Amino acid sequence: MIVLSDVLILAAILFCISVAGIFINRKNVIILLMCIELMLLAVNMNFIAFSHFLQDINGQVFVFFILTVAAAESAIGLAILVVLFRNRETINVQDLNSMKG
Amino acid sequence: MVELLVFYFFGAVLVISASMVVTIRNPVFAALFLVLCFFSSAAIWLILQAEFLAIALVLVYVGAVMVLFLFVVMMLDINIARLREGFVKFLPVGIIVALLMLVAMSLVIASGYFNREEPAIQVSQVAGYSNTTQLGKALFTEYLYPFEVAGVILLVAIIAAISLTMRKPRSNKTQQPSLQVRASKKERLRIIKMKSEPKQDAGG
Amino acid sequence: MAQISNMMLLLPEISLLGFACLILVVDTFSTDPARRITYVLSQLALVITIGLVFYLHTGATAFAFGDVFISDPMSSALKAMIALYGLVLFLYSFEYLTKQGWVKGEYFVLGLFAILGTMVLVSAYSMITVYLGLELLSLSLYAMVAMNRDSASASEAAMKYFVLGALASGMLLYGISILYGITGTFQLNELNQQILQHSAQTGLLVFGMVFIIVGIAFKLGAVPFHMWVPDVYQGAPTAVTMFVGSIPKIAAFAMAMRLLVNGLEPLMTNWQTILIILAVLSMGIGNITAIAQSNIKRLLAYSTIAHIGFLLLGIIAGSQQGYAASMFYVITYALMSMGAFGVVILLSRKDFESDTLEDLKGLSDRNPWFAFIMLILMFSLAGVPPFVGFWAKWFVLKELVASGFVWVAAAAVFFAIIGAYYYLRIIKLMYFDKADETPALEATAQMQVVLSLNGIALLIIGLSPGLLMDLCLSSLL
Amino acid sequence: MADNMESIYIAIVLSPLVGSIIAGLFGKAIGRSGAHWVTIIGVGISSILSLIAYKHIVFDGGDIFNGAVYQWLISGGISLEVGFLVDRLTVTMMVVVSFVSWMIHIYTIGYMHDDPGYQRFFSYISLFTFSMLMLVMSNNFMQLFFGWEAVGLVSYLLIGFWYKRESAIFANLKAFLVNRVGDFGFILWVAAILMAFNTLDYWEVFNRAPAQGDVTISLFQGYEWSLMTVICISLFIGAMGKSAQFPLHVWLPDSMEGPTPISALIHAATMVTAGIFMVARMSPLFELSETALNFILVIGAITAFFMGLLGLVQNDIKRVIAYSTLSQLGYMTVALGASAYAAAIFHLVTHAFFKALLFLAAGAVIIVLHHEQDIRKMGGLYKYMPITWLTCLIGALALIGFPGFSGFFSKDAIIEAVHLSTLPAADFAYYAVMSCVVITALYTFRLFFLVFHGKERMDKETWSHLHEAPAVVWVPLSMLAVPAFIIGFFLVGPMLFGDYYADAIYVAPAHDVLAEMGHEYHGIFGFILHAFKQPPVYLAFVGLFLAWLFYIRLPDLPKKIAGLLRPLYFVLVKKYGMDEFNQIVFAGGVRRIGNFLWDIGDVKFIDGLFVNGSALSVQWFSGVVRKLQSGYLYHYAFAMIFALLLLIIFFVHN
Amino acid sequence: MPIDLPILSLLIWAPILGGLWVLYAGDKQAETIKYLSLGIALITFLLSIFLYIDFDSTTHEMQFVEFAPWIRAFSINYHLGVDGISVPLIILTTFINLLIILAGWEVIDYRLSHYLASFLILEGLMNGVFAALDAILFYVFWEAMLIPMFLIIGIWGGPNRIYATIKFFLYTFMGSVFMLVALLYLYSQANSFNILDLHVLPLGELAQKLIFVGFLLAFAVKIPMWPVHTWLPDAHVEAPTGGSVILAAIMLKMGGYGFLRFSLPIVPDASLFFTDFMIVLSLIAIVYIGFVALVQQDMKKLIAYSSISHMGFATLGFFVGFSIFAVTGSTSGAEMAMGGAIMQMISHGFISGALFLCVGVMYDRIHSRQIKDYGGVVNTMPHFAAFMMLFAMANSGLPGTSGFVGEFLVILSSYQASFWIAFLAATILVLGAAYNLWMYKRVIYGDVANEKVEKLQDINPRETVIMALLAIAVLLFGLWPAPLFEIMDETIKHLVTHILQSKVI
Repeated sequence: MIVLSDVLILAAILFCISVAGIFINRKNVIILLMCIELMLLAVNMNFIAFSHFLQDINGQVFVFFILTVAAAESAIGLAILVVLFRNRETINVQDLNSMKG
Repeated sequence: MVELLVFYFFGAVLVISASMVVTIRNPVFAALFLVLCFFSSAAIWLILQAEFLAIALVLVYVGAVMVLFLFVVMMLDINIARLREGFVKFLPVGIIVALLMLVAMSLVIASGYFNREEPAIQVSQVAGYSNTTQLGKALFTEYLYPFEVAGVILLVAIIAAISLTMRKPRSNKTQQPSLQVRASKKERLRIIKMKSEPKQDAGG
Repeated sequence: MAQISNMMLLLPEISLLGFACLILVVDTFSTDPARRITYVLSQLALVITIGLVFYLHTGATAFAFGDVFISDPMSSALKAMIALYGLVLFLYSFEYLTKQGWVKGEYFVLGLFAILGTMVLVSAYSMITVYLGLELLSLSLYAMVAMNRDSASASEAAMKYFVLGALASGMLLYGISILYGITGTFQLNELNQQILQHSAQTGLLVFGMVFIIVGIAFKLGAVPFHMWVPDVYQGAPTAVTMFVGSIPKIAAFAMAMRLLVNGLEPLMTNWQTILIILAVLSMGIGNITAIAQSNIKRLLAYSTIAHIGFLLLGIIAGSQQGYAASMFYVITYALMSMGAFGVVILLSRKDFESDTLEDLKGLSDRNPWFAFIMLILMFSLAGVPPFVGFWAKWFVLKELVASGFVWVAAAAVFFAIIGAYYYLRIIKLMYFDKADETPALEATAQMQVVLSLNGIALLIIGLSPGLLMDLCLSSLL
Repeated sequence: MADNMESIYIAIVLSPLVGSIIAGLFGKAIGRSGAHWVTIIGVGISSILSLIAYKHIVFDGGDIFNGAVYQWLISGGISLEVGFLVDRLTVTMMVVVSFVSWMIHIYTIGYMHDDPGYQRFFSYISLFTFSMLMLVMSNNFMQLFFGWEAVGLVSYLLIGFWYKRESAIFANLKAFLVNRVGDFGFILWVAAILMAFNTLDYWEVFNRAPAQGDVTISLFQGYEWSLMTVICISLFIGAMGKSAQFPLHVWLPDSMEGPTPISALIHAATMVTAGIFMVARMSPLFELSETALNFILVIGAITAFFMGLLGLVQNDIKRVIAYSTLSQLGYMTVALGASAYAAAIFHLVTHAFFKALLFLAAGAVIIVLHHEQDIRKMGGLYKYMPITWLTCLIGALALIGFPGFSGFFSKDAIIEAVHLSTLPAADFAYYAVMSCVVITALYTFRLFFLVFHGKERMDKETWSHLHEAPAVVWVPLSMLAVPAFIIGFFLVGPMLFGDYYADAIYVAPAHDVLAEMGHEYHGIFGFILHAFKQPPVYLAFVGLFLAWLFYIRLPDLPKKIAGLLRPLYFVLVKKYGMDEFNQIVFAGGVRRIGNFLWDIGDVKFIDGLFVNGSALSVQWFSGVVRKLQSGYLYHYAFAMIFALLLLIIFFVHN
Repeated sequence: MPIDLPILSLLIWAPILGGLWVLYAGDKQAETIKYLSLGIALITFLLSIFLYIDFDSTTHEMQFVEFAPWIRAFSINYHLGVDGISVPLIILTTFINLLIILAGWEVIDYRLSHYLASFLILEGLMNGVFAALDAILFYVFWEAMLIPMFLIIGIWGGPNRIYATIKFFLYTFMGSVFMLVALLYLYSQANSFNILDLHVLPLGELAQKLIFVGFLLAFAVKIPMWPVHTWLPDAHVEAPTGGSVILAAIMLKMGGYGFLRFSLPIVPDASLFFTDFMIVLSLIAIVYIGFVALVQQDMKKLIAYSSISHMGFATLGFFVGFSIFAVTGSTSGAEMAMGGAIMQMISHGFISGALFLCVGVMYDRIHSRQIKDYGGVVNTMPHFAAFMMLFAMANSGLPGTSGFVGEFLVILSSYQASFWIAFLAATILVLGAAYNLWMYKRVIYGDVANEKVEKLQDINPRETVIMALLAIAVLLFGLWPAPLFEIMDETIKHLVTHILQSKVI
């Protein structure tokens, strides 16, 4: 039998990987966008686990919304990425420091 | 027991592929590993009896979102060689913080309260239970309002994506609906009045 | 479920959505490069929204859609304010976009959607609606920041905003999931009840709450979740910066109120401590860093961070009056912030943002009246009476002291002193320095009128703050 | 009559003031003659009314007046008033002050004839008369302090009258500041009075004083002082400043930078004697503290002797007289210390006349010699200025105490009184004043001989134009010469041994040396004869003889003696180094402290370290914090995550 | 004057609205706005005289009370009223402002309307401070005052004006925000911002001490006390003449007024607790600053430092009363000290204002404030020299001038507390004379120092009028301070009785 905390820890691992990905990655903005997807996946995992263990459909409803939003988010993220690339000819994260201080 | 094994298997795949997403340098491979992540997650979700969402994940994400990602990756001509420089330098700090984070989170999560097994009586055991139906019912009754809002969010995404990326055509011609709609009869058809030529003398 | 009465409660949102869609269509078919119709329709949408809010305002609390939507005095008041500020924002923005020569219909459409998102958030009574409202707002804003497609800094800012925003909302979601895991509900009222029953799991609850606070703090721009603020403020087109700096702050306040007060009230002592740390850090870092800035927008960004610290103080007070104080703060702060950016817009010219401090030099010689307006704005931001900024600070401090956090109040006023310095520096530039060059200010009549009204409003509300205070108090009592 | 008298008293005080204001504010409008007429009339009214008052009180035995003119303020239930106490002591002083002042007004017409600040000068001296009258007529300590400072102010203005002269404006600043040191003691004394008696009215204080005799005050932890001693010593410090007692005497010689009439009026006749008057007025208090009386004796004796010595080596005609004044003030102080208040006042009166006379005579000489003040450049003037010579001789004889002259009576009385005093310091004082008699005679006649006799040492030009001083100058001289000569005859009996002062002066029976002397007093000639049985007269003759020897008979001798006693001579010429000492230690020290406090305390420490330091550290910190905002997305994300981690650690795992 | 005329409101709003009018009229009609401002200032001054005439000096109760709700939710009211302490200060304010308008007559040519408006608005706000009976109303006036002053120094000031004005603003702002916290704490205890309610509010000992510290920061900076005085020399030096005059003559008095209105009556036990501390600070101000003033090379700085030193007397007078009472057990000495301190404030208003005007007169002609640039001014400006002599003497506390009265009473009464307090306080007799007269000697006396001095013109009729008015005030209050004390007496009595009673819970 699966124990709830197992799933939660799996989600936590996923969460941490994605979070680490955001600040480890210093080169490619696309990877950042993927990390965000990964993070949402981790959260979704949580919700589904809880939904299952609580026997409550509401958690899955939330996941449904998160999926929707995540799709919209990645669309906008990629759009911004495209604009960025057009303006600067790079998507290197290290180059994105024209504003600081 | 099988469930558990399957869970661990897919869990392992999930973790490994997620790590690959984060660490691999080639964004195309990263995207592919992300797809793998989604697949294995979907499998786990199935175990957790979220059938609809598992399918949706595969369809929406793998089918649409990841394609979009790949499309963008391909579209942008990125110098991959440059992207590989100086990555390892920051890795240790990142890993340490991530691990600390993981420990901090796990300590809480694994503490007593969540350390429980699946409930003995499950609604899915009721005959005629359909995850999709349940979800649909909830969505269209209790969560109608959020559902509409989610719709608006998608609309915003569309507007945003279009307005950000759509450029004035440089070489190719596109339609301009505003001009098309406004086109009046006058503009389409020009009736030129011509002086009728003098009738030639028949039989001249 | 969706009874007529439910729909009635939603009328403002529905009408706004309808108008947004209408405008989207109208804009597509409009040939006017000045987008005047789009602009006028957007303003009309907001006016009608305000009207509807007033029309529906009963002073009673009502729920709709299975209690995921709430209409209470606070939401009505905030919605009215949001729509009103939207009017002003669009006016300034229209001026700016016209000056810069890239008026776009999408700006107004997205702006309306952002306002809609704010309204959803304000009326949210379930974590789901909170999340969706937040995302509707955020996504619109991300797009708006990047809207000037030819600006490298705008797209950079948008990227930073987007990534960090997504990260924050991921954290928020994680927190929501934990809370859900414990209580099994998203509905805030039930959440509140459930927490009381699960008092044994306080550790876990706090764990979830910490994530939620991060989400709120990010939206507010509280230290250390503030790092996007300066870059976005600086990089975004001024009109968008102004947008980001005003209405979303109200939304973030509402979000904090809904989640922390309506939902997590039993954990008050826990979140108070966290918020104290965030508030003190915000006031400290915000004010101190602002001193070193040379870009007005960036300076105002740090000033925003500092003000957010103050705003949090009212919530920290943990009393109805304290929340009212925060509400007062956010409403007046948004007004001041709009005015300040209005002056930046006033100074800007075609292809020239005019956003360094140097550009303010000798403003009082160039245009005494608007220098005076800016003076009011700066003193108001610094919290000097008789301007409204003083009352905002006064109100939160008063409630803070009333709740016994005298030392936090002392720290707050200490940072206010540091903060006063950079506002004074702006006044110094305008009044005590001579301009290097004196191009005439270009501004339409309506811009001048609205900016003047904006400035004078600070003085008038400052002289008679009782009305607005009563409004805030009655919204929360 | 009493009501009338009050109006008269007010008129006495106000008429010089009115004259002063008119001359001061409307000087230009009324012109030079207008200025001197208005002030002379003002002071004249004042002196005639003073004489009337004198007659009323002393001869007609009229009521002593003690009443308020108006309420100055009331605070804490204590009413401070401006009012007059006119009794025999007061009225004597009033006559002296107004009369001498009047003479000097007249004299000034001649002396200041060509000065551009003519009106101003008259305004000042009238103002001085007003202030001095306020001082002597006061019936309370607040007003006394007012007069006290007001005369200081006018003195300051007058010493610096020729404001273009660096030495003059240095001297007036010095005079004011040294006086202020005295006033410092004075005000503490007034405060102590108020604390002890809860009133500032003379009579009430005097009435309550005996009851306070045993009260003590703790100034340092564990040391109890008699309150009366503290009061009296701080009071005497005030008197020291005004009456130029050692070590606060340094301003008086310098004050000679002022015009000569001023030297006569203020720095000889009136203001400098204010301290003496004041102590006499406060006799009921001083009688309660033997410590204070001893202190006074010592200070007076030191002043009398050492300042007299300095007179020997001065070459400036006015400075010689100034040191003589110091020395004579020392005599008066000694008399006070010996509780011979009446003798002190008596000497004060005689001194006022003869010293004013001497100054005015010196002034006459100075005018005639075209503002030459160095006695080495004079000589043989008796031929040209007989009247001046005669009046000056009278003054000189009075000063050295030549039997029969006014100074003789008063000085002899003082020496006798000190001799009889039983206080521990009396012996020291006695020998000091005794030896001073020789010195006095020596320097007086050194001056007299050098100026009027011997060879004419002035330059040819001046020599050829020598003549007698004008009438406005010699008339006042003669009018002062008369009292300087004869006043002793009239006053010695009643003032020293009679009931002249009635209740105005109180002497404790144990100290009453004059009463003791009174037992042996049998008329004026008895007094003179008695004097010949005592050393002072002979000592005066010795001094006179020595002067004749040194400056007429053997003019080279002084130089030789100076050569022989070079170190002593040097010390005297340097005036014991007091000026240098003050300049370096006080003026310099204060400036150094000031600079230190400002430079280190204010600029570097408070402003530099705290104010600007905190501003700079905020700015520095701002720079540091700015660096955190690196512009890199991953740093921002890292900050968020790290903060989250910390929050979790602190709030969940606490 | 009908009693129901809202005279205090008029005193506050007439100048403010007048100032706005002037601002609206603008620079173009220079002559008109000058006369307009003068008229407004004159009317205000006359109004304040009516205040004196109608004042009932037999009671300590607030008079001319005006009351209107302002912010109902927190019972903040537009509550005005005056007692014996505020009336003289209001009259001082209106009087000095009248002179300042005159003083700027020909001197200011840059943004004249702003200049005049700033001073008029400032005047109204200052009157507000002295008349407010609601703590928040007070605070609003108190802080709002900073704005015009900030601009006055910053726009019309000297070369280092920006440093000075920002320092001034931040320094005072720093002080007052802590006062705000203290007021808010008081509200949380009393549920009222009415100052008179706060006076009778019982408070715990620790609370009192903390509140005292909060108030102290505000008032000590304003008055200013050592060691938070360093803004003052800078601000005074850099401000235009009018600004220096206002700062010295009135702004500093607000610190003193604050002590009287807030610190002492609201937290008497804490005041008692801090008495020694306050006395020591006051004495340091008197002696230390006296020394510092002595070595100043800049005339304005010298006068500024002398102001600090003189204000030391005010604070000494406020607090020494506790010690006097402890020693003597009678309130008489404390009343006298308090009266002396207030008198010192009023008189210093005239004297320091006059001295700054004197420096201004010279500065207008030679454009230097350095002592070394002058010398022998009396030769070319005899009338001016005479006035300056009077004011310098008054500043060194010469009897017969108003400068004497306060110092005299404070020294007199503090002797009852301790000999050494009086001893140190009395050093001002020497130090004060030293720095004033030394400056006078170097600037006024002597032979003509340079050709600039040679070319000086004596004061014109306008300047003469200003100087003469001040001279009259200085002499009047020096020779006959009784009317002033008559007004204050009941109030002081009541205040002293009040503060000597413990209100610890």
